[in-house]
Formats: sequence, structure tokens, C-alpha cells
Amino acid sequence: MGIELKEITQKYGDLIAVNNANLFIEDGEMIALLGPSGCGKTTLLKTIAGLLPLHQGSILSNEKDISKLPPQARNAAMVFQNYALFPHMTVAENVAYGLKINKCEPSLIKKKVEEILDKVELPGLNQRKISELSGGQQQRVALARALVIEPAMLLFDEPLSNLDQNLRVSMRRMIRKIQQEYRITSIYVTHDQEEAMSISDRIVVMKDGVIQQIGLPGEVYLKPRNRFVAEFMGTANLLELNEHDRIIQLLECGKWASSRDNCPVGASNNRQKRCLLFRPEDVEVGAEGRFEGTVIWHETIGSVTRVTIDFAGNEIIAEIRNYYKSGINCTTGEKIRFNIDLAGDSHIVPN
Amino acid sequence: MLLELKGITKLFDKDNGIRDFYLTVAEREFITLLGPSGCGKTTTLNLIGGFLQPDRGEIWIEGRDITHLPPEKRPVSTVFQSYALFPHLNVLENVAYGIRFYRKEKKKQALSLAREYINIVRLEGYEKSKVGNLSGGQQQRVALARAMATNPRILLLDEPLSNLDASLRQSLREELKSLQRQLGITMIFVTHDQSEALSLSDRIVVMDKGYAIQIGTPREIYFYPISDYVAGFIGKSNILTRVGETIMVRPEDIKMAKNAQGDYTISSIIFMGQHTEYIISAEDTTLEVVVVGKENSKFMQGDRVNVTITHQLGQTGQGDRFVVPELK
Amino acid sequence: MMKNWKLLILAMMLVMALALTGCGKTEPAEQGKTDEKPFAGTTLELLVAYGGADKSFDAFTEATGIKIEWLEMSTGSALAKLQAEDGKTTADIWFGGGVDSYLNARDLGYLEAYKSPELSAIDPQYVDKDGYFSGLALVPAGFIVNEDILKEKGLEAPKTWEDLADPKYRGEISMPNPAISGTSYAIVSGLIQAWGEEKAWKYFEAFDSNIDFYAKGGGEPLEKVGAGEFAVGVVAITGGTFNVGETRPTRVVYPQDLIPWTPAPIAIFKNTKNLDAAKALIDWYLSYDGQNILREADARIMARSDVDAPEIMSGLDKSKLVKFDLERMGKERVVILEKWKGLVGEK
Amino acid sequence: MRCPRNMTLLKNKIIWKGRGNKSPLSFDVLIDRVILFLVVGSLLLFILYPIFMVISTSVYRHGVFSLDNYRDLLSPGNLKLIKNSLFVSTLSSVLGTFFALCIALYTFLQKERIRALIYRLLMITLISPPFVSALALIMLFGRRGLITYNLLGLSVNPYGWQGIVLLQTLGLISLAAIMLISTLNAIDKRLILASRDLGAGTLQTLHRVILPSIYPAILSVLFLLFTINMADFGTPIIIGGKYKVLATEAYMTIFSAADLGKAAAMSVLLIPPAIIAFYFYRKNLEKNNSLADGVKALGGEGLDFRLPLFIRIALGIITGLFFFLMLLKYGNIFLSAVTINVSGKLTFTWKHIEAFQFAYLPAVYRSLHIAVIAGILASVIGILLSYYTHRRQLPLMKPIEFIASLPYIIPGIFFGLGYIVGFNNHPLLLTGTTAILVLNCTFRHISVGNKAANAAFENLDRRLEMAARDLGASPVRILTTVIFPLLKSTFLLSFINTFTACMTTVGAIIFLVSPRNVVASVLMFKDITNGHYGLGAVVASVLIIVTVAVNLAAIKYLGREGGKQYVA
Repeated sequence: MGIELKEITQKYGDLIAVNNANLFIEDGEMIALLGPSGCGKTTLLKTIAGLLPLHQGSILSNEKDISKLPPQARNAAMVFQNYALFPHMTVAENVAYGLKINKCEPSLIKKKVEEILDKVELPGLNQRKISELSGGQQQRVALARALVIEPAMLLFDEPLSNLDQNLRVSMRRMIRKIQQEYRITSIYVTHDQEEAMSISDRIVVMKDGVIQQIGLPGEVYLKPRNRFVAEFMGTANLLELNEHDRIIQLLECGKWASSRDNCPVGASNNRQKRCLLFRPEDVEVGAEGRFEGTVIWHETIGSVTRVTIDFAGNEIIAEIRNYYKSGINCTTGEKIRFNIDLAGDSHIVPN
Repeated sequence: MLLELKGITKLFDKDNGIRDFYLTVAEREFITLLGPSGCGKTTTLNLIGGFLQPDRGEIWIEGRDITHLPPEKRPVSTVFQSYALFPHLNVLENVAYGIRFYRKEKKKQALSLAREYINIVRLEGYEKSKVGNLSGGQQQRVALARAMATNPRILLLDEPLSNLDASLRQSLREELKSLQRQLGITMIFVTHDQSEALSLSDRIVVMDKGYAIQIGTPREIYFYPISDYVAGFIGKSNILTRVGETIMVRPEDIKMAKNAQGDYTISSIIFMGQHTEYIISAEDTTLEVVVVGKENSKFMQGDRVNVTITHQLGQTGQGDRFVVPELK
Repeated sequence: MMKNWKLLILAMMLVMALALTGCGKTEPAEQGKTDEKPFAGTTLELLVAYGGADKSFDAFTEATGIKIEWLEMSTGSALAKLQAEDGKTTADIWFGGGVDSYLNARDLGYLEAYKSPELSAIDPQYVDKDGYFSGLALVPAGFIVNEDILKEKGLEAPKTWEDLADPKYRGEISMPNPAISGTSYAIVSGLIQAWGEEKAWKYFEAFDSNIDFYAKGGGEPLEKVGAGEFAVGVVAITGGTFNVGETRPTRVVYPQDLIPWTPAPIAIFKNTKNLDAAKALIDWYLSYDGQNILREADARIMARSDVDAPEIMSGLDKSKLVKFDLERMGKERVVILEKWKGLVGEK
Repeated sequence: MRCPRNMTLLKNKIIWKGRGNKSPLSFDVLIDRVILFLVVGSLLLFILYPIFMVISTSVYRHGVFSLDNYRDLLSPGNLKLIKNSLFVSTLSSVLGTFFALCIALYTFLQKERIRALIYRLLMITLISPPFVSALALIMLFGRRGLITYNLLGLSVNPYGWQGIVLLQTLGLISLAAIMLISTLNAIDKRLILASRDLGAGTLQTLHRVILPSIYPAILSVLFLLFTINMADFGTPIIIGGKYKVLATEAYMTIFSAADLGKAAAMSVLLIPPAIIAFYFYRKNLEKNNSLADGVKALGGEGLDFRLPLFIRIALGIITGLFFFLMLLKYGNIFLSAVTINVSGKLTFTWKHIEAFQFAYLPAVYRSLHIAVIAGILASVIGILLSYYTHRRQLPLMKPIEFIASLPYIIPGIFFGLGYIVGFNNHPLLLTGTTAILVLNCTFRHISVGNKAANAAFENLDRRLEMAARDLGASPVRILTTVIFPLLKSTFLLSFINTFTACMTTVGAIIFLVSPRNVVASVLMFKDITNGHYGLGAVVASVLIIVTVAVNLAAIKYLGREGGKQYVA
């Protein structure tokens, strides 16, 4: 089911929670709504589900206006942050709830419940009480409960934020796998960019109720539309482009030319400040580097070491792989040499 | 040794608690207790803090048995998860609290000392703020200042960063580490986040179900995990069985090269920004490969590739301690 | 902040201490300032079952300097409380009510014997022979009727006890439970003494069938008849009974056949710490002046023969008063009430 | 943080090793022990001992051990009493719970402002001196009732079990509805969202999610009402007519037959149903608590939830009718204070108010005095008890806490009886003192403060105390610097509850008053049973006005403190 949001605005009193949101979601697509807390992503999700009355705008499903339909008529199923499992029911009763409401045959309900519990890797727990399950298991029940009614739309409201890191990774793979298997149109709300990138087809980045950018994970990461998106999507090195000396330095490194066409710095009459964006992986640390800076911080996380370099008053973060074997010295306060690879992926963004 | 845990056992029930726990901590060391929730890491911290009494074993600090000393008399201080700041006191009063009661300073002196700690954590100007009005990061700093203000011999930190946004977490991590280095405070840090543990610690204690599975430097833990549990918990790992031996390979230690006749096919690509995850499969094996940086653009789904392993564990002669359990 | 809390805790400890010790203290009796009022400043506690008596207290205090604290409590309740407290009441004087309870209290040893010099002027019928209690006044029993209701139902006012057993009054009579009200018990006991066991019980059976339920306080029939809930109330006839008629269409009726009565007694509790003051109180209330003042407070026929009956009671025919054996009345109480309960059941 | 400016801060190392060598019984620790001893000691002395005394009174006859009192109780007449008690209590509790549920649901589904209004009104209708409802019923709907007789020309006999059931039902609806509203508000709103999202309509959601979620609370309310109704003696005395119940007879046995042993035995008989009901209440409450675990209300979002029209109308009518009856009741009380009822017609008079002025003001002051002291003491002890039991988790405190909850569940008469027999001898001679009233009121309501504190502690991060200890505060310091400041609103809440109860209580203290220490509520009771309805109504009005004023002041203060915890 393709969904189209047209000029949606939602308010709580005077507070504008969502401001003129437009979005088209393809049939079978998984969209991530990404942003910091309070950015309006959950409000947008609940609006789509029909759990909040629509203030302004319209929601179309397969070109049919569903804005006025009550939630139970929208054929959407939601997976909640704290799971929202019914505490007075067993696992099986929870999963069967939606079917029972829709007056399914008991035998069919039983079969479907078994099937779906297998799918979410929870076989044999049918008669457990909800309180006896671990967080991960509860999350699976919530997923099963949503899936079993075969909804046209799956809505996820930060479903993994209460789980441990490792569990989170395995759960998101499961969700992605099942979503792709059933090809259910899905909307996934999260504030974790890694989660958004790994789980979705496209990402919608939001801030203060406004959609900042819509795009493939690679697009929003590599070609952020503005500074906010750049920084939200991972570690970003951003050099302000109004300081001519440094730009000249950068231009001197010879690799600038290719990206120049993207954004003619020199010709910019635009008053708006612009930044040159490059990611830590674009920085190559090595004795032969063109630039020199001072190490102000470094930390090793497994095979990757991140070095923060003071480069003429700017902090540049670089990544070194296999630091222990690389022979590079990152002692704090020492000088270090590096190159910036500006080919291709570097990007100029408005400040 | 500054701190010694000698065979501590504390069981709440069959599955919860810690068992036979030994640990020594040197002056100025940064130790991390790492493990999934329920592994006993917070229990350990609470035992050191004095909030729990061990069933068995002793706790010594600076050569003195403090096993039965109440928390208010121990030279340790805790930064609690979600901070546990006193909501009815302002920032200054929170920080002064321990100075008054632990250091037994007069109120005036306590407040002026507290100001200096507030300066250390760079919260000047917030002295009179209610703690409820501060941001998460600021609350975190208040909690840190409050704990440091008693001049503890050891600072205990219980997942202090877990309630913060990813980017804030990163910057506070740096501040914490530099504070520890410069002030030379001994810290014991609890987390379930492996990257926090790896980046901050002098040594890591990996815990599971109440046992300390492995104690070592981040490097030891990462490169020479003692078991598949440790390997799996810290970083990702591929377990490979070759003729007669089983090895573990980190996803980033596999190099792919495009080759039309390659053994492996790329079945899935997940772009993660700084790195890209690939699932590649041959007839009988599936490997997870991580490509960092820009090489990612070379590979497309369906491409055939060959792989080279640049670093592996469990090979004879490497001296690695990796012990592989029975594989299917 | 902390200081405040310390203060608060301190204050609370003080409060606790005060609550536990301070309140229990009695004011020490001040030394007599003048010879006339040797007990000035003393406070006496009274358990009162004498409607309107409080109006005389100011005059008493003025005359003697003794202050009065009082609580209205039916004598049955007071007796029960005395028993529960093992006789250790803080009250000094028992003022009015049903004589049966006084007899019981006397037998339980809760009362102090005192023969006032004023007793010479009082009919010995009203007084305990050993002086455990003295009579203040005579309280006859009778009927109060609501004229409006009687008219509405087309009924005559009852004239005799026999009339009350007439089925035409079914559901229209309110009488207090004799187990609670001294007057009610005096009626039951008085009719038994006057008519003999057999006739009396037969009558009670017929009477009972007219009653819906027995009231749980002596004053209840007054209010219920006044408000028109019942047409006839069986009550003690005191000034208060007549007073109802001032605002409501009620009238007092003396039974024409027999008038059971009880003396309104007064007694000193054994536990009193102000024995002399208590004696002074009894002397005053039995004195000519005291009796007159008490009669003003609530119109009754006073115990002193030299005090005239109040105007409104002039209709009482003293010859119809039951010849009462008070001792017998007291002794039979348990037995009679047991039998009564068997007769009326749950009412 | 990279550059601490003052490194000297860290150089003045404390010689911590010296600290441990101090005598373990430091001053603060001593104070802590003393407080603990006071709390436990007072609970044993003023709760357990009187209860024990009642039981011992019931099994001794003329100083010899005997079970005669109990044997007497098993007579057919008395069995009838038990049957009557069970009958009216069950019926009133079921009806009361049902109507309360209707009102709670109606309230729950209203907009925030109306919801707050209904809630406030319910809080105010909680304040009702006993017996005045019965009085109002007689005056409005009795044989000469203003409505039944004057308006409708009927002569209805209100005396009987129907009257008792009606009054008991009406009397406890406010309390029950408040409890149910709190539970409804505590439901995780996401459950409702999830249910609708999974295709359930509002009625289905109500039936399958909302009601099952509050089912434990419904049961606890039912049991609570049952217990209160079983122990209620005032309503049956005034409105029961010849229909008698156990509690009334226990009262009458004392006040007419002065048979303490038998009365004690009767009140002992009231205890097992109370304890059983309480057991279920607790069990369900615990379950309920675990259900409410991890609940986060969705703030600010207008939840769109509409039941079918006919149900909404039905609920609205029930709610409206209830408040209409309440209005009648309070109106009648105030009206009775200034009128006199002549054969069913009202005439204005100042008589009652004048009579009140002269004789009753000291008793009202005394009531206030006692209620304030008892309110403070009960709240402090309740909080301390909760602290020692649940936060410090000292051994043996759980049974002590159970003891503290006993006076709340056993009938008031029983508790009063215990005091009168327990404290009439040296060294515990308290007969006739104000102290005995204060103590009785205090210890009867400890469990209110205790429960409120337990709930507050549940929400209070345990790490706060750990932090305080860690920072060197002794247990007493933690109490004064952390616990009490944080529980200020809990304290206030418990204070008003106890205050209100003490101002209007009769059952427990009716045996304890004497001329010197009589309180307003007892005078009111005496006036009403003696038929001085007008005077009784004046006292009732004064009690209501004073108590409502104190409650409103407290609500306002709580509101200023930003405490949202004002839930009964």
C-alpha cells in the first residue's frame, strides 16, 4: 500500500509538532523517520496510524483519502517503544488479539499464532505471561502481534530503544528480514542513525517538526542537505568556507578541482555561510600527509582508532584502522600528518 | 594495590548475582565492567560502594578490609545511572552535600568548595539551578562533580552515559577520560556498550552470568578474546571451520576483491555511513564483511568476490587464547 | 531547608509530648479566696441525662464559684462506659437519667454515698436509703401526640396505656428501646409492678404489634413525632416535652389510668478527686434555691416538697402515679429486658 | 573539563581510614535507633495491645476463661444478624462498586478540564460526617420527606434494609470512584492505542483491554467497600429500623446491656471477613502495581476515544444523578441547620445555631486540635514506618507494618473498645484524657500515611538514598535531608486524609469521650440519635465547612508545589 502525506501540520496547543510534511511512501518500502527527540517523528507516525486527529493536510493510501478513517479501519499495526503488550493476557492471547477482534475462526487463529511465533523465533512460549519474558522476547511478541493481522502498514515507534546494544543489532536484522519477506509498507521511527541506515530503504530526517531531507541512506550520509543532517548522520568534519586561507590550502592539495563544480566556492556571493563536509574515513593519517596538526585526543574501539586533530583551530576527526599495527603515533600533544581525500564524497553544505 | 576484591560471591537467586569474583585495581587505573544486562556488573559496583553485603569474600582498600564498612564511611563515591541527583536541592547544594556529610565541612566552606568542583565540570553559572531544569549532559556533570567532591579514592560509575544522545555520549566520554588522566582518579566504570569500554579503559572485565569471563586490556580483549562469548560480545565475529581447525575472523579483517570467478557472492549490503556491512556467501559458508571508508563503492549486490583474511584468531602458533566450542 | 525540618521535627516531638502528658493534667484546685466560696476555681465534670439542666449551670457557678464541664450521655451508655473503664471515670457527678442505672452502678461500687443535709425536705421515695443517690425531680412518663397527623389519619389521641395497644395506632407509635432509655424501662417495670406480671406481659405483646421498631435514643420519639413521622410518642414528660409544642403541633397527654415515673437522681462517682466540691454541688441542687433554678431550667415536678410544681405540669394527677419499688425495679432489670427482647425480637 | 583550575582540591586527601574506627554507636546512629524504637514501640503499644485486650475481654467472663460469649453468639437470633450483615454489605458493596465504575469511566473519558472538575467534586463529597446522609434521607424521602411527602404526596417508610443499602451504596461511591479513576489514569495509554490499532473499536477496547486492566482494582474496591460496610454501625442505627446488623448490635450491646465481653466477641466476629477482604485487597493491589509497572502516561496528546452514544448517555445520567443526590444531601444538611421541620413543613429558625454557639464551640476547637495533632503524628509515623520497612528493609518490619494496617481494617468500635479496656489502669491510665483520643485517631490512620509513603517510595529512585549514603550521610541525615523534603506532598496528602477522618469519626472514639474531652463529631452523633436533628445539622455543617476548607487549602498548596500526587 503506497502512502502519501500531503501538507500535514500537527499542533499541540501553540506548539507546532509537525510542520507541512510531504512524503510519498512506495508500496513495500521501509521508511525511517529519524531525528532527535521532540522532532515530531512520533507525532507523524501516530497521525498516520489515526491515533491522533489530523490537524491539517491529508493522508492518501493508494490515492484514497484515509485522513478521516478511525484507526481500526486503516489496516495498520503498530509496534510500540515499551511494547504495549496487554499484561493481563498470555503471549498467545496477545498475539491472537487482533484476529479475535476481527472474528477469525479459533482454529485459524491458533494456526496463525503458532506460525507467527515461529517466524519471530519464539516457539513454545504461547502460554507464558508477559511479565515472565525478557525485553527482547517482549519485543518479538509485539512484532508478532502486529504482523499476525497481516496489516497493510507496519508502524514502528522506537521499538528497540529499551534493549541492549547487541540485542538491538540482532532484532533490527530480524525486523528487516521479515519486512522484506512480507513486503509490508513500513514506517520506522528512531533517533539512532545507525539503526535508521541499517533498517530502511529511505530515511526521512526531521528536526523541529520540519522534514530536513528525504533520501537513500547513502544520500543522506554523503550528501546531507544541511549542517544538521550532516552532523546527525555520523561524525562530520565541517570546515567553514569563509576563511580564505584555509580554502586556499585545501585547493592547493590538488584534489579540490573535481568537486569544485558541485559548489563554486569562489563565485559564491551568497551571504549564507557554507561548510566543507568530509567524514573521518576521508582523512588519511600517514607520514606522507600534506597537512600537519596536533593530536588532542585519541581512542581505540577495537580495530578502529579515532584521532582528534587540531588543525589550525579546527578539530578534525580521523580514523586509523589497526592502529597497533600501523606504526602511527597518536600520543596526545604530538604532531601528526594527514591528507584529506576530497574526491567524490566530500560535499559542501549550508551552515 | 588500591582495591582488592577477594573471591566475592553475592547471589540474589540461582541466576542473579556474582560468583567468586577476584579483581585488583591499581591506583589511577580505569577499569570497565562490561557485559549484558543482568550479568552482575552493577551488583559488583554496589558491593564496592557498600550498598550490598557480599555472601562470601572480602573487599580491601589500601590494605584495609572494608567489607563491613557502611557506604557513608567508604572512601569510594558513585555516579549513579540516571544520576540520582537530589531533586529538591540546587546544583550547588547537590555538590556540597557530600562535602558537608562525608568531609564534615562547615556549610559555608562546603559551598565554596562545591563551587570549585562545579568549575571543574564547567557548570559555572548553573549553581542555583534546580537539577530538574538541566539537560541530561549537565546533570551528568553535576553527578560527576558531586561524586568527586568527597575526594574518593575510587570513583564508581554506573552506566553514566547510557541516558544521553549518541553525540553527547561521545563528547562526555572524552571529557571523562581526560579528567581521569589529569586528576589521576581511579575509576571503575560499568557499561554494556563495548565501544565505551574499548575506548575508555585501561583494563576491561568482561562479565557474563555473574562470572568474570576475561580481564585484560582493550587490546587483549578485542584481539585475543578468551571465548566465543567474549568475541561475540566485543565486536562482530565470523567463526570459520577449516580443515582441522576453527578460527574466528573479525568482519573488518576480511578483504574482498572483485573476481568474476570468486568463491563468494555478495548477498546483502547495508550502508552504514562510515562503514558498509556485506553478507557474502559461498556454498557452505556465510561471512559478514565490513568495509570501512570508501572502498564500499566498488561492490554491488550480486558481485562475486574472493576474500583474504588479514588477521585471524585461533591459528596455531599465534599464541592466541581463543578456545572454540563445538560447532555444528 | 534542613533547618526547617529540624525545627519541624522538634515541634512534632513537642506536640507528641504535649499530647501524651499535658492533656491529662487537671487544673489544681485553687485555694478558696473567700469563705463563701471555698471551692471557687474547682472544675467538676458532669455526665448529664437531664434535658435542659445546662441552663442552670451558670447560676450554680455564680453561686459557688465551681466551674462545670459536662457531657450529655444517656444513663445506659454512661453505665456501660463506667463498666468498661472499670469505674475510673474522670467525671465527678452523675446528673439525672434513669434510676435503674444508678442502682446498678451503686451495686458495682462506682458511687460514693452522701447524705445531704437538704434531704430532710425531700420525699424519701426519691432517695437511696444509703445515700448513694438522691432524687432531684420526678419524671413521669406519658404520650406526646402530633395533632396534625392524628387529624389526617382520623385518630383520637390515646388516653390510656390500653389505648396504645389498639390496632388503629399500628405503625404510628414511637417508643425508645427500654434497654437504652431509662424512661422506657420505668414504663415497662412500672406497668409490671402495677398490673402484675401476667397482665403486663399480655399487654406488651399487644402493644408490640403496633410498633414498627423501637427508637435508639430517649429523645428520638420527640423529634419524629414533631416532624410528623409518627403520630404518638411514648416519652418522659419534662419541660422539654412541652417545649416541642411551641413550634410544632404537638401536645402532651398524661395517661389517665397509670403514670409510671422515675426520679431524676443525682450521685457522686467514687473516683472523684473533688469530693467536697461534689458534695457542695449536691447540696446546692437539693437546696430550695437550687431546686427552683433547676425547675426554671427545665419544668419538672421537683423532689423538694416545698417547691411548687411548674404551671404546665398542673394537669398531672399525682394520685395516678405508680407506687414504685425502686429496688425491685433495679433488681429485675436484666430479667425483664431479657424477657422483653424475647417478646419483641429484632425490633 | 580538560583543565581543572584548582588541583589543590584533590590534594587535601581525607584520612579516611580513621573514619571507620569511630564508635559504631555515633550520635546519629543512636538517634536512628531511638526513632525506630519509638515507631515500633508505639505501634505495639497502641495497636497490638488494645486489639489483644479486646480479644482477651471476649474470652473472659467474670475473670474466668470461657467461650460462652461466642457460644451465645451462635444463637439463631445472632446468626440472623450475621446473615443480615453479610447481605446488606454484599449488596451495598456490589452496587457501590458498579456505580463508582460508571462514574469513573465517565470521568476518564471526559476532557481534561471536566475530568479535573468531577475529581474535585468527588474529593469534596468524600467529606461527609457519618449519619448525616441517613438524616438527609429521612428528611427528604422519609414518611414526611420533603420530596416524597411534600412534593409527591407519598408516605414512604425508609426504615429497613433498603434504606441501609441505599445509604451505604451512596456513601462510598465517591471513595470508590476516586480509587478507580486513579487506576484508569494509570493504564498505559499505549495499550489502548495498540488495541485500536489492531482493529478493535472503542467498545471492544473497553471490554477487552480497559476493564480487564482495572479488574484487580475493581476487586480491591469491592473488598474495601465490603469491609467498611460490615463495620458500619451508624447507618443501620438511624435508618435500619428493626433491621439489625452485627456492628449495630455490638454497639447496642455495649450501650444498653453494658456487656463488654459479648460486645467484644461480636466485634471479634467482624474481623475475619475484614481480614479476608483485606487479604484479597492487598493481593490484587500488588498485582495491580506490577501491572502499572513501567507505565508512562502520554502527556498532552488528545486521546480520541469515544464510546457509543447510548453508553455515554447512560454513564452521564448515572454521574449526574449521583451528584444531584449529593447536592440534595449537602443542601439538606445546611437547610436543616437553619430550619425546623413541623409535620413536614420547614420554618426558618436561628435556634439551632444559637444552641450550637453556646455549647459546642469548645468541642469543635477540640476536634480541630485533635485532628491536627493526629494528622501530623499519623503521617510522620506512617512515613517512618514505610521507610524502615521498605527502604531500609529491616528484619521483622513487615509484620509490624501489617500490625499498623490492622486498625484500618478492623471495625472502629473494636478499636475504641480496645482503648477503653486497655488504658484504664496505671501505668497506662489514659481514661478521659485528650491524649487517648489523639492516640486512637493517630494509630487508627497510620496505614493511610504508610500506604501513601509506600507509593511515593515506589516512585522515588532508590539510588537517591544510595547517593546520600555514599556521600557520607547517616541514616538520620538521609531522613532529614532527602526523604522528608522529597515526601513533603506525601506528608500533606496523608495529613489531610487523617485530618478529615478524625474530624468526622465517631465509631472508634465514642467510648473514649468524657465531659472533658468530648469532640464535635460525637456531639453530633448524640444529637442525631436523640432527635435534635437541627443541632446535629449545625455541627455537621461546621465540620463539613472546616474540613473542606482545610482540604482546599492543602490542594492549593500541593498545586503550588507542582505535586501531581494528590490522589487518594
